[in-house]
Formats: sequence, structure tokens, C-alpha cells
Amino acid sequence: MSEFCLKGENVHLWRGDHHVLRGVRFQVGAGECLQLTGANGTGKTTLLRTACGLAYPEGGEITWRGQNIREDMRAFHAQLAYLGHEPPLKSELTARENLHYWIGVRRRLEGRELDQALERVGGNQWADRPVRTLSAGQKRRAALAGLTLMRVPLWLLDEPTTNLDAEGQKLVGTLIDEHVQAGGVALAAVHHELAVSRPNGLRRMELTFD
Amino acid sequence: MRHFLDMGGYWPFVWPAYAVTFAVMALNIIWARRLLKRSRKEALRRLTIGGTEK
Amino acid sequence: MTDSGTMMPPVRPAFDSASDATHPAVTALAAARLVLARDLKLAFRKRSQLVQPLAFFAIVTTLFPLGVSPELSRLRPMAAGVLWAAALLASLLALEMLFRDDAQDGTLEQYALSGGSLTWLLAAKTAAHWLLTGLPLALMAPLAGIALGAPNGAVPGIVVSVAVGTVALSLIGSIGAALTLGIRRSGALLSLLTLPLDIPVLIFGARATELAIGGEAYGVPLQLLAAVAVLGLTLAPLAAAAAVRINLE
Amino acid sequence: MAWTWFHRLASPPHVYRLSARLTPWLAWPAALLIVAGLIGGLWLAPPDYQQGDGYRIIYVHAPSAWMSLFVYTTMAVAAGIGLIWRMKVAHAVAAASAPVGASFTFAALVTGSLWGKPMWGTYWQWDPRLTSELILLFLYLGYMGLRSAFDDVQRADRASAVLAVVGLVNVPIIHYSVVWWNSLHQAPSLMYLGKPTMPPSMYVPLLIMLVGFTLFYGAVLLVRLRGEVLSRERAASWIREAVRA
Repeated sequence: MSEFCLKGENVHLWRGDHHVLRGVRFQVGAGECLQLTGANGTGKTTLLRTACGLAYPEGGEITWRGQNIREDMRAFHAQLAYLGHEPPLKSELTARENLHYWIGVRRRLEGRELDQALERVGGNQWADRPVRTLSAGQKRRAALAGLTLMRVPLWLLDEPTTNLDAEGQKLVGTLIDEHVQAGGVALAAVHHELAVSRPNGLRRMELTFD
Repeated sequence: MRHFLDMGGYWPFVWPAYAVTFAVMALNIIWARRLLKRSRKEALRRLTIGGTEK
Repeated sequence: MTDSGTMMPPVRPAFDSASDATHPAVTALAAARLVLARDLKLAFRKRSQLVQPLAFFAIVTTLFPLGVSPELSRLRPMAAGVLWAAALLASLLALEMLFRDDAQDGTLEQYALSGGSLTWLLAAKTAAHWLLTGLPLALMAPLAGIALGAPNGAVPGIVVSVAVGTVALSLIGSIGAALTLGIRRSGALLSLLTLPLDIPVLIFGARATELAIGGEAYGVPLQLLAAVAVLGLTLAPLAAAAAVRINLE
Repeated sequence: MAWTWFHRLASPPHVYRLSARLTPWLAWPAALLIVAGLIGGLWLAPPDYQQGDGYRIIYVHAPSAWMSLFVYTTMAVAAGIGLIWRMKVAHAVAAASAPVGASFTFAALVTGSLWGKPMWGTYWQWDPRLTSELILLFLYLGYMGLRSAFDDVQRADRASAVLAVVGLVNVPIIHYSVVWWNSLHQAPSLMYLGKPTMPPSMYVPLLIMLVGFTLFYGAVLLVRLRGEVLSRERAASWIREAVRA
């Protein structure tokens, strides 16, 4: 199989009468992180959802490792992690239970992996509390733990630093750093510049209304 | 003619049945034309507003 | 020499960059079992939602004696119909919540992007829905039946027919719930979509119950009911998965 | 590719122009056949030996009932094609069909009950045909209700298509279960005619009406289709000419 590379060619998408994505082109390869910036409503989320195959572009195509993602959607999905606006957590379950069910659907968790991931995001204190009692930042951290647990080469992140304190924002930067260093690919929609310590491999793209 | 309209005494059933059916057909014609007219107007409006692509 | 090297925790490879299989994959069945376990656990953490359809069922069956007559001889002929209409509405009531929460918090998205079969995961969710509403309804139905004049001997027949019928109801309902999950205040629309499709279940189920109450053999309608359930089992999760994908677009 | 001719045929501008051109070719024969059927059914056909002139309702009831099923099938098949191949024109056909089918289902119900009154002494009997017709009307209403619940045409198309296909799988099951249910309770059923065999003077007008109604559906469908195709196109250059024309 060819190298990790997510590529969008002339992607068009409408929402009703609104032409949201107007021939968007992008390319992120192994060891790269592409930051999507742009005002609200310029289609950052839509682009991410299109890139992961949830939304269907009416023009153009998206390829992963040189193959249109629609050709083998499941194999493509097995290689990507998508984090949306909301952390996909159930408020009645604890953070640990949430991760167990969320990640368990994708892959078998081994040994102390879950503990380590929670530790990594500073979750020792609250891992066993119901998510309902956690702050928005803690929920976001739990979601980041899930992200690292998926162990997939492609990350698609929608505003990963929302609700995070300075330290948490740094954590996002470090996680992306490590991911990219290991040869992974990241595509992130952001409002604020990511706190990435090794800026080589970091690229920016701005979406505008025209 | 009287005989025909009487429908052997069944006129209160036969004629309303035909009336309803033809009313439905007439309505279908009217609705279809109205839909087409509205869609044309709407398409024109879109062309003038979002006239970025010609 | 480099201080960073010693500070790093033992890093396991984030992914295997050479192969396509990036991790030990989970079989569809194992994933489905996990979803089922999760939904059951969630339901037991908020019990009020569990009880509501059952209470609804009890209230509706209580209305009929009050509205018609307290005489069991007059209630008995309509007991099967009342039971089934009430069961249909109770199962419908619970349907609205089937995918709602998971759609709102992004869990459905994660399922759709899991790389596994969305159909299986939704089948598991529907199975959980049946275990939480259909099965309790089947266990409660004989009580209501007896209250409406059914003899004690009818109990197994009522339980079996309601249990099999609610499997079909949950499956058909999962399609409606998936189709309307993006729509606000979808209750009335959901009924309009689902109830006409439920009619065969109502007919065969009510007939089986009626025969059971009358002390007759109810094998034929029960088999027809089971056939509908099996057909639903094979097709409904596929349709629901398609509908969920459409609503995530 | 072997599919290119198909795609060209199904391209919106082509469909729009073709529908405009074909409409009169369906509408006039439809009108002619329906008038001929009316003359044949109301004047030329002899009265039935049991139902007298009351049976003449068949010339509007049966074609309406036929339409209700035929349009539903067309709609569901088109919706399925649209779903599988992401073909906008197929979705447009489905969207254009629903109100036509629903209205004829309504006509079939009303004419059926008007026919039932002199036979049963009541306007409504739970006979299998009328009951199935009623359920079919609910299926149509559900389809149109779901469609109108979405703001986005694309999503409405695709979601309602799933429902139409599921409905199509269910229609035979519903019909069978209703017939089965009816046979248990021995309710009277709508007897179409007293005699087992119809003379040609009776059934020829019926056939003419069936064809006439079907052509009428075709003509209405083509007009609606143009509207539906237009509302699915965005700022394409062909629209300007098409709308002016």
C-alpha cells in the first residue's frame, strides 16, 4: 500500500442552496498536521465531515493513500479517528466505562492501555466519576484519551482545544506532535493556533467565504 | 336523458364517485402546473442571487 | 545524553504504518455485544425511562374497562385487541429515544466511523431496546390479559405472542427512529411512519393472543408473526443503518 | 462505459427538455382514452344483472385503485434507484409521484365507499380492498410527511427513499395479512361484479380507462418532474434557457 496521504481534489458541497465547499483542495501527508482556520460558517466542520466520509461531496473526490475513500469505506474508517464538537461520552457512565465501550467497538484494549491513556491526559482523579459530574475541559481530555487509544494513522479533529485550559491546550499540541512524529497524519479545524512544539510539519489552510 | 341521469336509481352514488375522481384529476393538473411555475420562479431567483457561476 | 530520551514513557507504536490492519480488529459480533452491554448498563442507570412504557401500557389497558364496561364477559372478546393496541403504542413511545441520545452526543458518528459494520451495531441497539421494552411488556401482558378476562391457561400464549411480536415492532420501529432522528419533535411523524408498517404484526399478534385466550391452538398466527419478525431481523437493521448514514450527512 | 448513454439520458437538462416535449404526447391520448372510456362505461356498457347501473362506479374506482398501487411501485423503484446510484432525477420522479398517488388513493377510497353504500347499506365496511387502500393512503402520507420534515432536498430525497423501499417490501405483506384477517371474520367483501365473466362491452371500457389513467399519471408526472428537477439544480447554465423557454 502506498504512503499515508489524505488528499482532497476540487471538493464541492452544498447545504440546501448554500454552496459551502467551493472546489476545496488540500493535501496532508505522513508527518504533517494541517490546521484549518477560517471564520464561523466557512465550512471547516463540513470539510472535516466530508474528509471522513460522513458527508458526500457532490463534486471532486477525496483520496486516502491514493484511493478514493468511497471505494473501501470501512478500511478507510478503520484507519481514522474523528473527534467532533462534542466528546462522544455518556453522562451516566464514568470516563473509564465510556472509553471502554467507545474504543472497544473498534479494537481490543490490552492490559493497562486504558489506565495509561487516562493518566496521560491527567485523568487519574476523575476517571471513575460519572461524566455528568465532569467539567467541559475534563470531558474533552477524556475524549483525547480515546483519540490516543484508537492507534490509527489519520486524525481528524474539530476544535480539539475547545474548553481546555492552557495546560490542556499544550497537551493537545504534544499529542499531535507525537502522532505526527511517528509518521501520522492530522487534520484539525482550529480557532486558535495549535501549541505545537515542533512546528516543522505544521501547515495552515484558511477557508474563506469566496 | 332523464333515464341516463337517474342511473337506475343509483345516481346518488354513481355521480359523486365520478365527480370526486374528476375533481382529483383536475386538482392534479392544477397542482402540477403550480409546482412547475413556482419552481421556475424559484430557479430564476437563485440565478439572480447566487450568480457566481454562469 | 539527550534528556528527552530518558523522560519519555515507554511509547508503544501509535500504529503499524506498514500494514493496513492497524490494530487487532474486533469482530462484528463482539462489537455488537459491547454495544448491547453498554445500552443495558445505561438503561439501568436511568431507570425512569425503563418504567415509563410499562406504566403507559398499564394505564392504557386500564382505560378500556373504564370506558367500555367492567363486565369481564364483555371485555374478554376485545382483550386481545386492547392488549395489542396498548403494546404497539407503548413500544412506539420508547422508540423516540432509541437513537436520540446517541445522535446528539456523537456516539452514532463514532459507530458509523468505527470501521466495522454499522448494521450490526444498530441491530445490537435494537436488541437492547427489545430487552428493555418488548420483553417486559411480554411479561406484563398476561397480567393485563387476566384483568381483561383472559383465563389463566392463556398466559403462555400471551407471553409468547407478545414477545415475538415486539421483536418485529422494535425492528420496524428502528427504521422509523433512524429516519426521524434529525427531526425535532418527531413523535407524531414517527407514529405516522411506523404504525402502517406495524399492521401485519398487529393482525397476526392479536389473532394469536385471541386464540390463546379462547383456549385454541395459536400455532398458525404465531408462525406468521415469527416470519414477519425474521424478515424484519434480516432487513430492518440494513435499512436503519442506511437511514442513520443519511441523517449524519 | 456502457453507462454513459444512460447518464446522458438521465442528465437534468435532458430530462427537463424531454419531459416538456413528451407531455402533450401523453396528455392528449390520456384525455381521448378517458373520454372514450366514459362513453363506453356510462352509455354503451349494459347494466349488470345484479347491481344494475350501480356497478358503473367500477370505471373510476378500479383505475383509481390501480393507480394507487402502480404509482407507489413506480415511486419506490425510482427512490431505490436514486438511493443506490445517487441519481437526482430518480429522486425527482419519486418526489413528483407521491402526491399523484396519494390523491388517487383517496379517490379510490371515496369511490369504493360510494359503491359500497348501495351494496352493504353502509358507506364503510372493513373489507380487505378498502382497508388495504386506507393503509396505503397512510403510507403515502407518511412518505410525504417525512419528506416535508427536512429542509434539505437531498436529505429529504434519501431519507424518504429508504421509507418508500421499506414500504414497498411491506405492501404485499400488509395486503396478505389484511386478506387473511378478513377471511377470519367473514366480513362482506366488495364484489366487483355479479357475473364471473364480463362481456367485452363491459370490460373494454374498463381497460381503456386503465390505460387512460396511466397515461394521465405519465403526463402529470412529467410536468411535476420538470419542477422537481429545477428545484434540485443549482445555478446551472441550462436553467436560464429552460426557464425562459
